[in-house]
Amino acid sequence: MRNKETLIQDQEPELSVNLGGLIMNNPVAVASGTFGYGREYEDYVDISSIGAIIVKGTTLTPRPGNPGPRIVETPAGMLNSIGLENPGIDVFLNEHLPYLQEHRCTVIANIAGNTVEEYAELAARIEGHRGVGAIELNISCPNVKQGGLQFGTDPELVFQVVNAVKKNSTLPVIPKLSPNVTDIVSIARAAQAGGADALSMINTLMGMAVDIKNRKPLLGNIFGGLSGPAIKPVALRMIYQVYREVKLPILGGGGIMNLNDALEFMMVGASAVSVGTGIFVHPRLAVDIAEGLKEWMQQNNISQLSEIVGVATH
Amino acid sequence: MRNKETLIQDQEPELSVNLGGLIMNNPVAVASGTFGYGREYEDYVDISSIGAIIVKGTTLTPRPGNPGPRIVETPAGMLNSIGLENPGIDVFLNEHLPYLQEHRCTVIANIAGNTVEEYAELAARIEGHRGVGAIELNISCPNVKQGGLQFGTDPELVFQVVNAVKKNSTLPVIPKLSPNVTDIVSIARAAQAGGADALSMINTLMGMAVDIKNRKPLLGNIFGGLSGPAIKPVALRMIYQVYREVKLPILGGGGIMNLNDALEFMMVGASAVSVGTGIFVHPRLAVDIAEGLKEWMQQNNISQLSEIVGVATH
Amino acid sequence: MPFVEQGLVVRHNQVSRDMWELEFIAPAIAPEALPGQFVHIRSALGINPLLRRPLSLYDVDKKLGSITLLYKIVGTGTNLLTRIKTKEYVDVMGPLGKGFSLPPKGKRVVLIGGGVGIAPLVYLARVLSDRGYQVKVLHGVESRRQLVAFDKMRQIGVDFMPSTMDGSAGFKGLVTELLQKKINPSEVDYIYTCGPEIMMAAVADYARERAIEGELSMEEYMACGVGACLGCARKLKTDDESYVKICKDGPVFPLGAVELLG
Amino acid sequence: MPFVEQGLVVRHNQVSRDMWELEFIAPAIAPEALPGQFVHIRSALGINPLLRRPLSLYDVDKKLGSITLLYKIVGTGTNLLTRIKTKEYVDVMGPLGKGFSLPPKGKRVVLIGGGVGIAPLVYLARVLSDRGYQVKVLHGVESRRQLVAFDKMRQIGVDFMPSTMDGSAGFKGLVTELLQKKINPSEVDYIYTCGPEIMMAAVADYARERAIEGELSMEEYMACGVGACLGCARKLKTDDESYVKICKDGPVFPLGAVELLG
Ligand SMILES: Cc1cc2nc3c(=O)[nH]c(=O)nc-3n(C[C@H](O)[C@H](O)[C@H](O)COP(=O)(O)OP(=O)(O)OC[C@H]3O[C@@H](n4cnc5c(N)ncnc54)[C@H](O)[C@@H]3O)c2cc1C
Ligand SMILES: Cc1cc2nc3c(=O)[nH]c(=O)nc-3n(C[C@H](O)[C@H](O)[C@H](O)COP(=O)(O)OP(=O)(O)OC[C@H]3O[C@@H](n4cnc5c(N)ncnc54)[C@H](O)[C@@H]3O)c2cc1C
Ligand SMILES: Cc1cc2nc3c(=O)[nH]c(=O)nc-3n(C[C@H](O)[C@H](O)[C@H](O)COP(=O)(O)O)c2cc1C
Ligand SMILES: Cc1cc2nc3c(=O)[nH]c(=O)nc-3n(C[C@H](O)[C@H](O)[C@H](O)COP(=O)(O)O)c2cc1C
Ligand code: FES
Ligand code: FES
Repeated sequence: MRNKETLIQDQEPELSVNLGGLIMNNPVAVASGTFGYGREYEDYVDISSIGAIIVKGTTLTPRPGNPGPRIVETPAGMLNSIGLENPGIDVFLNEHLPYLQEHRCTVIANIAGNTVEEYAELAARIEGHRGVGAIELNISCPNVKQGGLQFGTDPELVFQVVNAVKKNSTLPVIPKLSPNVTDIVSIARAAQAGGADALSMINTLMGMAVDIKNRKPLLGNIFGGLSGPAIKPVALRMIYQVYREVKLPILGGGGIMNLNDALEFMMVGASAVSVGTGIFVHPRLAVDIAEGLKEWMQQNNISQLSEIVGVATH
Repeated sequence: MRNKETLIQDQEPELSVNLGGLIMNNPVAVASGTFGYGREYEDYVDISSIGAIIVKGTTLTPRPGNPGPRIVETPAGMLNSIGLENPGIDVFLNEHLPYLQEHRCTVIANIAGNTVEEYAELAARIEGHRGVGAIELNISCPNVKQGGLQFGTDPELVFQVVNAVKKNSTLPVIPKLSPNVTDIVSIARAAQAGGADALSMINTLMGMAVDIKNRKPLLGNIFGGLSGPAIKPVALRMIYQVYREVKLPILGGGGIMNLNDALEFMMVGASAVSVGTGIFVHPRLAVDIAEGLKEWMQQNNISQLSEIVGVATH
Repeated sequence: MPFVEQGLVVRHNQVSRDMWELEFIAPAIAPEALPGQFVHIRSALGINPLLRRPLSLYDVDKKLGSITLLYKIVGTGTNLLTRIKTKEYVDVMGPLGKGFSLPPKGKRVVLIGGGVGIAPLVYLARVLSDRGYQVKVLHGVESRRQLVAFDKMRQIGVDFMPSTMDGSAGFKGLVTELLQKKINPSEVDYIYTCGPEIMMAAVADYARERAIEGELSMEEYMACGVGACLGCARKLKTDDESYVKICKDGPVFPLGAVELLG
Repeated sequence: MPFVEQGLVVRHNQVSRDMWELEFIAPAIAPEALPGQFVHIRSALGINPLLRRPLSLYDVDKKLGSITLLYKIVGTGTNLLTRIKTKEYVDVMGPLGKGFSLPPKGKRVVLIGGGVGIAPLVYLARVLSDRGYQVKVLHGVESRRQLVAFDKMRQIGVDFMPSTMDGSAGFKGLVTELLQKKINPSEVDYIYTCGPEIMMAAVADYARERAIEGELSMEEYMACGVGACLGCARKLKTDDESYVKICKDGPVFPLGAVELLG
């Protein structure tokens, strides 16, 4: 929607961002678990033009995932309980990464472990593999050693995981924070203390749905992660809180469906954004938002994204 | 929607419930802050037929509330930052309560304090006033003594507040749990230890929205409470978790818009439910759901609500 | 007494690039409806949008029992509203709020509308004119095509003075300039206004300086529409502690009573 | 190659109490579309419902470049879908999934549909019939009014055998009873089926006992429709660790390959 009265700048606005060391051509990434390994969407969009592809969460050994149903739609959102189905880190590195590298994609690996050691080991395996630009740490997994408590809900564990991964990696490390916590700022601080280069937020809210006809939980796994527009207000609030207290770049997401949503995230402090659930509706969403953002910057005489990042927090 | 093949029972199904000592004629209440003091909706519905009217949160002294905008719509939800505007406990007891008593309403008072002592004092003031059937404790308020930390996020404070109120009251005491916590079960346990007669859950999720045109938070108070269908999956999950661990009756709510939603809540363990945001759309929602529930029970040969409460948790 | 009813849509047409008129039969609400009051309507079934939308009574036909709304397309709700077809039903709650009060007999009144703010002034003009008041209506818009109330105002028989920013009809410039330049304040006893707050603030200043009384109609985000949620709060100018509720204490207030934005 | 395109609706009509046919022009998708594949469509703009809905290719007219869907009203999505009018556009993604395979030339095939499960079998019947296979179609419904594919099947020219629970047309009883009682298994070389899982399970048992090969078309809740989200998982019978994805590995599978519910 071009406004005729708007002055169009001569210079092209600068869309590229440095996210804690990872250079993205534009600030719109696709979220882990929603874009597979890229090739699933190759027919719909030039995947190399996406800001960054965060691939499906990867574990040390293959995981079959949870019994179904694994997804269900909820008001303005969806629940998923995929259960981290994935072929394991070796298959990712040997079979999926080469494809993404060939297509010159900016790739963020997403790793998940049951113990601090597993995270460290995953980072070590990735180290040296060309084609991975950064590591996102999914810390919303139950920690088997601590009896299933999620890593992402305990500042001390967050510190340990980030720290262990940093020791084994030369890549930018981006912990992905769980929103299911009382105090998101203390988690973000722990991540920073552990050496995080940027923060990714937010992962899904834990929720459930009931099949009233059969009088039982709808998901095979009972609980699932809530994503989509429903969680946007919570995501914005947490990013706002963290941006003001922690000086790390933020990759923000949770319910982004269009350019305006992306702008909301940037204005509360996200240097870059990710789209997840929105992809299922519009496979081209990431690049469409990036293009829309460029046009919006031109119309609003903004040459650098830094002019709007966090502007609503002052 | 009556199914012709269904056997209709001879006996009327029993809709009344005992919620920790409070007898409700039917299990559908209206949530605090969404139904004023009842009279605001007297033109639309016979307010005496509502399961329970939970009145607007009341403090010791009058509060003007927050600057506007105070509300904004979000995907399948809304944010509010009313800021507990209310005329104070004395005006409630002397001006609003008599009206509700005259109309033979089942009334639950909702109280909020800045300190444990304020909660205790509020309960003492209510004590002996006929017409109040139970006390709901809004523990999502910042605790001024502890530097603004919310009562509802700290098990120790929850215990103290509930305990102090119980000492000053002969009424059923129903703490209303905040969902903005890592571990809802530990909060529920603390409430139980403090002597709670039932639990109300959930209050709103903390969120925000951005006015991208003016590049600032949309609400005058920046943050607000997210309510409506968007939060239903989170509410269901928390009730499910608490129902399995804590043996107290639960007043469940968060996004209920129709009978099916109410059934979902009962099946994960709510003995009674509350409708809040839904009232704004359908002023008669509470009684409509209660009537629908009766019909549904007849169609499904259910004579007691206990047959479905928690059925999806086994 | 207000009601929730299903209004049968008898007319629904676009009247300018971004404005529509919606007329529906509301046998319970229409007989009670006063100028300045509003209805709270569902622009679509389902949960998107979730809340009702407040819209002023643009016109009321008490014989037919119909209510007409004039609305501007702004976002999701008003966009979806355009989809409702004649013979379908629209879920309406009303009449809500406190309407305009009528000045003592014989007073000469001026109605000043900005853009879609003309909506509540048409029904008001009709009632004032029916009761024999001398009524002048000033309507400020961008361009003549937005003078959507022209026919109604002519039919009612009031003195209608448009202003357009592009000069395509009537006075060229702001409606407040029209007021200042073309209206003799000594012939004005009472002012009603509705429009952007910056415009209403200028009208209020004009009236205060000339000691003319009047009323304005305000807007604020609303959830319940009946004073229950305390969402639509605004500060009074006289009292810096408490808030009025636009839906219940208003939407009509004395000029200068409420703090305006901008 | 699959596409996302805006399909111009050329026909949209109710064909039974709860079933509708929707035909739209899809110049990119239609030429590629194979029997058994599906499209992923948005039943309304906005975020309610949020996700696309998977619907089988009921019929494809390659000359016209049109696709016809047959859908049953189930919940929000299919309810809202009925609102789309001719000359409007529908947002479609497809063709998706692996369709039916064709058996060796000369094989006698039987298609067994239950309820709206007839949808993918019409386009399949058309293609099989075009290629000269001898095709029998069994369709089980509650009552004759639900035999919505009757005209199409006659036009295609296949042997159509209905079964109704109330006996209002054809065989009285379940379609699996019709299969058992009226079909000579020695005249059946290949079976295709789509319908409730309990019905497909019975068909699969029937085929296994008689060593007849065949395929079925499955349904599962879907988000992406392209194998990216791993949401539409089902267990294989042969392998108790890993899951297939209905959207990408299916929706068509060999009879007996996948675990069925009920
Ligand atoms: C008493 C009253 C009378 C009104 N009368 C009219 C009228 O006659 N004609 C007309 O065109 N408009 C009128 N408005 C404004 C109208 O309510 C909004 O334009 C409309 O709600 C926008 O809804 P939306 O979904 O299209 O916009 P969105 O921006 O998508 O709405 C998002 C939210 O903001 C609220 N909102 C947005 N703008 C306004 C606003 N200006 N006032 C109040 N809430 C707003 C919506 O109700 C909704 O809750 C009136 C408002 C009030 C309070
Ligand atoms: C490959 C495939 C082909 C299909 N072909 C047809 C067809 O040709 N005609 C037809 O009428 N139906 C078909 N279905 C089923 C159809 O997708 C569902 O009936 C429809 O999605 C229901 O949407 P709703 O919003 O009306 O229902 P709701 O119950 O409100 O939907 C809620 C959620 O559940 C999902 N859902 C509900 N039922 C089903 C189901 N049976 N299968 C998959 N997801 C479901 C919806 O997609 C949505 O995400 C097919 C399903 C699949 C997977
Ligand atoms: C189907 C699905 C699978 C997901 N898998 C992962 C995953 O493997 N690792 C991870 O860190 N996040 C995962 N997520 C979370 C998303 O990456 C994202 O953080 C979340 O969905 C919120 O963003 P959205 O609302 O834009 O979808 C998954 C989300 C969905 C919907
Ligand atoms: C406008 C508004 C005001 C509210 N005020 C209060 C309050 O004063 N005290 C309280 O305990 N909860 C308050 N709530 C929370 C509701 O009682 C309810 O717990 C919440 O809205 C979730 O339910 P819902 O989704 O059905 O609205 C308020 C909610 C809204 C929307
Ligand atoms: S909108 Fe609820 S008090 Fe005015
Ligand atoms: S629907 Fe996403 S993998 Fe099948």
